Amino acid sequence: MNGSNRMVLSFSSRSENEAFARIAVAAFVSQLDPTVEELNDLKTAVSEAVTNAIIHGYDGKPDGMVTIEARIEGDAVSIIVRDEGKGIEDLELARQPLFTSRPDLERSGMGFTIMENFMDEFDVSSEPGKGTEIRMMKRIESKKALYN
Amino acid sequence: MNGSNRMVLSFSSRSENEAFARIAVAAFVSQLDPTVEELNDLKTAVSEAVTNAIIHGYDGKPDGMVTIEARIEGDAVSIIVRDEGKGIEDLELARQPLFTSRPDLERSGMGFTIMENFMDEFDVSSEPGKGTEIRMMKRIESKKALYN
Amino acid sequence: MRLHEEMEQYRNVLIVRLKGELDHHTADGLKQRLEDALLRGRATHVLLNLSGLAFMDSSGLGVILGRYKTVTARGGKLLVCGVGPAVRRLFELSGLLKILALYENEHEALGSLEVVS
Amino acid sequence: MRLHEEMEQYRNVLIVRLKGELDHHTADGLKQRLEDALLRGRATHVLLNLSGLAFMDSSGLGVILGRYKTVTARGGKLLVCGVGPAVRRLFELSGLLKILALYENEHEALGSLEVVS
Ligand SMILES: Nc1ncnc2c1ncn2[C@@H]1O[C@H](COP(=O)(O)OP(=O)(O)O)[C@@H](O)[C@H]1O
Ligand SMILES: Nc1ncnc2c1ncn2[C@@H]1O[C@H](COP(=O)(O)OP(=O)(O)O)[C@@H](O)[C@H]1O
Repeated sequence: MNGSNRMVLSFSSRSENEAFARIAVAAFVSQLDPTVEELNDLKTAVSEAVTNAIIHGYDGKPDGMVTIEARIEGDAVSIIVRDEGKGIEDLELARQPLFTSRPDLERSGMGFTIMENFMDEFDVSSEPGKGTEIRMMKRIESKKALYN
Repeated sequence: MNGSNRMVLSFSSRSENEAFARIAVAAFVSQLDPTVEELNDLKTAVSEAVTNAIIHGYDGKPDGMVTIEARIEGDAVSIIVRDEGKGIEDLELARQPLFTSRPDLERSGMGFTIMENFMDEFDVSSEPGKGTEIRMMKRIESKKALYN
Repeated sequence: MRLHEEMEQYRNVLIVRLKGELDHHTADGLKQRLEDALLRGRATHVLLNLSGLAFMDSSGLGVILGRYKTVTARGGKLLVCGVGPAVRRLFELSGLLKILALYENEHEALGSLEVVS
Repeated sequence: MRLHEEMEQYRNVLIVRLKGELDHHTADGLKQRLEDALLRGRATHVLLNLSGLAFMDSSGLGVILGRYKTVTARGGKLLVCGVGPAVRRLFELSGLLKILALYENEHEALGSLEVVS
């Protein structure tokens, strides 16, 4: 593969799109021939970021748009998940393990911790009233020759 | 489901993304619980449109972007496939069954005919030098209650 | 793939076998169905069999922790079996591993209760 | 899922069993491998078994028509078996149904050749 392979996916902030987002990212990354574990890590991190955009960014309202950008360069997958939702006031607090602003929804407060642990690089930026952007990167070790 | 569910997907004009595009559209539409045949019709039509954008629109160059827009409204799936490639000079000729400008690539000239036959609505618009847009719609008959 | 569950009452234990994907979209329905079953039935303990889960994220941690609270508040135990490596890692990260009673399979989990009660 | 094929020479017939998805991305490689096998081997006829195909679009029609031309130009026959309803519809739409020799399975296809040659 010469050059990079890129995709941008935007979809309505509906919970039924969480599974769709995972499948789409997994299908895009499958060209690197990741292991089952690597694929599961990626799907979990994407699921956390997309769920956060839907629940927290858009407060469960279905008319927002969530955007995923993915890029494959060599053996590295970069993923950005972005919303134009309400943003995060205190990023340091939000990133604490077990912190959640929505215990009423039985959130575990583990989303950011999981993204950080399951990916090789992780960063959040957010502007209250404007939205939130998650940037993550993971190296896929098991790059084998493609069949075709 | 109240209101419509929407997605927009753009990706590099690389042939390895043809399968990715089919999987993404199938995963998005799966919430309508289509039959295997309906899903196959959709995947085939999307595959034809995306392949055309890659081969003809961008002449096989991998640095263009192909965009798919899909919307679910009730039991109808609308799909737009768009490229900013070289466009089509003679649309009437291009839509003839068995017409292909690339017999050297063993193209069958059946892409447009298949899209027209496999979908309920189909339309092409194109501007030479600007790009091509395919608009298609299909009703999914087998809409059953969602599990969750 | 969505989430399905199979529930079975065995003595005073509600056995719940999950199949499919447990995420935010499917977690809400599961929570409701579990709470309903606990209210209606006469189960003291709950045994969650996760061996059929193809995917789980932190929304699953939330549902499990929530049921842990309901069940222990009523004097029962929440037992979990069929935990694969991916879910185990989520339990570890979140500290749930320390409070949950994990077993290999349903047989071992049910056996542990017979000794206790 | 990508495309794989299994090739087997049976008398003067090259049997090709396709598995996976036949689209533009996988068609180019298949074309090369089939042409190579035809050049190297001593097969007169080609039997394509499509029963393992999970997906095919018009790029598949192109490869099949191309091989039909190569094989008939050399005086051989192109036989096809294991055609599901989806692929059959593509053959119908394109007119390939009229020129291809379709059979239920490999046995019937090979049997038809024994009568002829
Ligand atoms: N996209 C977002 N938009 C607004 N707030 C967010 C977003 N993502 C996370 N947050 C805030 O950060 C907190 C911690 O997030 P996380 O670790 O994923 O836990 P949880 O989702 O379980 O609450 C959330 O409770 C929420 O207040
Ligand atoms: N996206 C596109 N951009 C430019 N030309 C196109 C595009 N799609 C189709 N065409 C033109 O229309 C012709 C017919 O297309 P189609 O019926 O799909 O057959 P095939 O792809 O097998 O050539 C193509 O050969 C090409 O000349």
